[in-house]
Amino acid sequence: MPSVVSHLRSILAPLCLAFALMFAVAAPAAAQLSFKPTDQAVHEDKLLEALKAGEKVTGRITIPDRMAASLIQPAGREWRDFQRSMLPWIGGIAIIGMTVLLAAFLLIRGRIRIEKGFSGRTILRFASFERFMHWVTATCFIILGLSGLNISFGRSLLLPLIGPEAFSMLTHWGKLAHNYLAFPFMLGIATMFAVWVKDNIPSRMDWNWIKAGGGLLRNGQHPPAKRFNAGQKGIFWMVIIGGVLMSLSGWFLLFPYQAGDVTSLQIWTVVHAIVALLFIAGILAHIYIGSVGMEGAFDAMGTGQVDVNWAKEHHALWVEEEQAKGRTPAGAPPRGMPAE
Amino acid sequence: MPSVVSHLRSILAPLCLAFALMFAVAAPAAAQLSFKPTDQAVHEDKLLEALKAGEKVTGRITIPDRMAASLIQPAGREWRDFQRSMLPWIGGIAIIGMTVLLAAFLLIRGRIRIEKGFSGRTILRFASFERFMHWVTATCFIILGLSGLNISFGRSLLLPLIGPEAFSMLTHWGKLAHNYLAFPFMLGIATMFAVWVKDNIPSRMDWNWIKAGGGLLRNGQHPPAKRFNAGQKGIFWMVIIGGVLMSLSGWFLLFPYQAGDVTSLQIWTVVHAIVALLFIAGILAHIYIGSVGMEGAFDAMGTGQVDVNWAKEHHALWVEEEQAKGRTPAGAPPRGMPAE
Amino acid sequence: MARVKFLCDADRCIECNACVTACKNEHDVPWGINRRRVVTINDGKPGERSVSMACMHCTDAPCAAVCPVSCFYTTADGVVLHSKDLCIGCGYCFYACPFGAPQYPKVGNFGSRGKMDKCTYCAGGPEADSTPAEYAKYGQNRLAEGKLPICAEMCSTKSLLAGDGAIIAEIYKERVMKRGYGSGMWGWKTAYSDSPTG
Amino acid sequence: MARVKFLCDADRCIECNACVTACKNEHDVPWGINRRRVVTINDGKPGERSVSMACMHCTDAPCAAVCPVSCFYTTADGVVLHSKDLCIGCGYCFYACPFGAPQYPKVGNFGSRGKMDKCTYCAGGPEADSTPAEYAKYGQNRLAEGKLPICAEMCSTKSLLAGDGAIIAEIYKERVMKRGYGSGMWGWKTAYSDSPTG
Repeated sequence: MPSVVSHLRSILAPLCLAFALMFAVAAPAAAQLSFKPTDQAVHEDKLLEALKAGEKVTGRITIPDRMAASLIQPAGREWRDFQRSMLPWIGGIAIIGMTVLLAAFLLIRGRIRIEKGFSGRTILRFASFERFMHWVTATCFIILGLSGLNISFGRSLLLPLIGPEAFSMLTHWGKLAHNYLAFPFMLGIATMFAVWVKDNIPSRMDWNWIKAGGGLLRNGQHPPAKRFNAGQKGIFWMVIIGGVLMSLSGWFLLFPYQAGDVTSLQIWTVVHAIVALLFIAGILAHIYIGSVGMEGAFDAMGTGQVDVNWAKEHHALWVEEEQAKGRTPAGAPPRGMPAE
Repeated sequence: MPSVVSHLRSILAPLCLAFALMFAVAAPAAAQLSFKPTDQAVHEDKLLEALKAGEKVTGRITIPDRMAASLIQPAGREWRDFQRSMLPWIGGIAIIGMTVLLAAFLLIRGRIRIEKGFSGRTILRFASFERFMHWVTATCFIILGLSGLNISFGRSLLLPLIGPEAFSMLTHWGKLAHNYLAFPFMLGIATMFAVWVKDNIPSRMDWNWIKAGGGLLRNGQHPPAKRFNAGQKGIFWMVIIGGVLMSLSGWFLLFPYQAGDVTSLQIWTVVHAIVALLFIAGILAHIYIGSVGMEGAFDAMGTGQVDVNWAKEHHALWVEEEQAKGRTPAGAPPRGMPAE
Repeated sequence: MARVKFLCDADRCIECNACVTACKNEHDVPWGINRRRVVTINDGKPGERSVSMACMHCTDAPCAAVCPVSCFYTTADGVVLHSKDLCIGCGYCFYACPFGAPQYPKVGNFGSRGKMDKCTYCAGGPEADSTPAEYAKYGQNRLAEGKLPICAEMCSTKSLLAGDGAIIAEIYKERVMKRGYGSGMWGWKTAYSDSPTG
Repeated sequence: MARVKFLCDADRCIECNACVTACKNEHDVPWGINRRRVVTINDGKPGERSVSMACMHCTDAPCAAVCPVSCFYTTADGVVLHSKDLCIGCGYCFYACPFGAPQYPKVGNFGSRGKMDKCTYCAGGPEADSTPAEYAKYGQNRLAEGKLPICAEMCSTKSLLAGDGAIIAEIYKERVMKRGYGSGMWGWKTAYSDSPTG
């Protein structure tokens, strides 16, 4: 028996070796024969699932347009959702919300009067260049704002009223205006910054002004302020920061694909749209307070001359400074006032 | 030592088996891996060399036009050579050769006269239906012949004279005439056969007529003949056989691809062209003898009435037969003869 | 005709670019615009696949959803077309399109890119069928002549299929069954929100 | 441009018939006429080869030699064209052509087949270049636009080559050198009486 076992072993050992060799040799051939593309298949579903947010399925392309190498960009759907679902909410809340807020404010607080009434004497608050700068920028802003709102909401609000041809032509001209007025607007923002930044550095005084509610909430309270009070400084910095963000994001939309591919354009349009809506809401408040909301305020950007009483109530320290410089109020004839 | 050998054998035997098995398994895989298309490559040159005359390199095609399955047909080149090289020689020899022959005959033998001169009395040789049949067929033949010659030689002879547009239009109308006149021509051939075959059965008498040279070579010799002598019988059978060959070959050209593919069309055009040229040459001789070549002969197909002297000289037995039937020569007024 | 679709079977595409050439030729598409393109992923690596991609004529098309001037419309066959007369070239459709289909003749100078151009499924545009005006703006209208898009008609491996969505999906499913694998109907789920092969 | 030719590398042809489709589409070739076709020899057997064949634009073209009205002419590029105004539809060119290139719109009725039609190497006809009259009779004149024949441009495997005869022969020779075999430049010797690969 042992001999049989030994014999069997002596047979089996080389057999096993031979078989091992056989498989070693035949394996690549067999692999070749049984090659299943499925083993190495690229499944679209898996590829898409593996993508991180904002990523694209990208490959190689033989045409010069490198962006065409992006095969599928699922982010397009999120951008679409932002445009069609989120943006109307943001726009609605920001613009309609601000309008309601201002209407309520007007209703409750009423117009903020000059407590002591018009003195009839005025003092120069904004030089002609400053006013020019303001109104150029403001005009640009209004056209940019309206044409921008038209791009986002005109399809729902205006298109049904005037029909596709008229609406398309209007939007086309609006787009051109938007593109070209962007440049004077950017120039205006830069000039405003240069001219007014020195008067808009925040200080401790601003904190007191804010704590006192800026004198807006109650009559007869006028926290002291230099040339610009904290509220105006807020508007200034909103305009500067908002303007820079709009300029930056707009620049990349004006010159597409300079900063990247479609993903960056998607991001910049989102930034542009959100900042724009907040900006517009803020400027609505600015327009309100500078016109309907406060007696005597419009003159500052209208004629440039504000009533001395208005100036003393809102910018007591600035009037003192001006007088110290020898810039006395002009002896203008008494202004025609309401019999109050 | 024997134990070692035995041991070695016991190792080697299964090893060999294993290796054999390995090769058996791996062989197809290896064949797959080392597949060289060149081993089984189809070489165009070899394919073309292996072709027999008239064969084509043919495969499978997925469009409905089955003839398109022929990939290369080298026979086209031979057909071209026939058209451009051989056909002008055949045509030249047949037609110019026959014309020269007839001119020489006229020069040497002169016009064959009625020895006894015009009798002034005539006998009906061809009834009006026979003459109608003859002339319809003859007219068709002339137009068919001319338009056919134009297809083969017009390009060289006529095109340089009248320019491509006029020549193309002429050839186009010629082709239409050729196609449509084929039918009355075929009808004419068939009718001629039906009407005249009984008088054209060859007999021993024809042999004597031929031995005597038909009386054409020397004056005063007139071997007896019934209605048609051997010469006329020859013309008859040439017309019948030629007509059938022309009709058959022409039919396949009129309705291409009914009888086969391009190869059969090549053959039929060659048959059509060669038979046509010989036919034309033969008919030239027929025209000669029936007009310029023999005094009194044209009347047979012209008025149908031949002079009795002409009839007796050329168709002595037929005149006797006619008189036996009681068909006496018409007492026509003496014919205006030259003063000979 | 039912709802027409495109289907690219990437397991068959040999990246010959004949679809690209055929499309450019059929519609006289100007330099720089490619209504169709072939993208190769994993180039030179295991699992390399090429996909011919153009406008997929999506159900509930994103381009139509975001267009500020609403210049898109969907035909009875499910083909997504647009009016170049209305288009203002703003680029929004390109941002929203998952497949990069919209193309513009110009890039740059103050965002004026010219009228958007994209695959029409060889179905022209809003102009009267097969008129020179339609050809000049949108190319051949093969659908009006009863023909399918030239890209798919010419595909040498029939990797790219065009026609009734139900039929071409059926063809693809049969292929997958027969060969035992399939890398997916590229873009199908994204475009049509369904996936017949699961 | 030098002498242009066609070259079909049968070792590459996958019988996709895109060349056939492209040609029919480019020139609006009517039903029943195929200016180009793909023939498969040894179908399903070892040594199967497919060859895309059309007019080879022969040197000393047989069609031109046998035409009864001499309606053929050869352009400066070596393209063999014909005038449909002069053609009488006799069929002689078809009998002589080694490649079965000439096609006729009709077959039968008393041999009136209509004007012959064949591959123009996408070079139109005797009419003024790229005119509607030329298009109606002969199809697109791509050569006049600086483009090569659409069949070869669209060939997915670049089996069918068109262009300067010297250059495409060189390409073929390089291929044969590289892959180590070649079944021949189909029809080349018959058409051009030379054979660069010996």
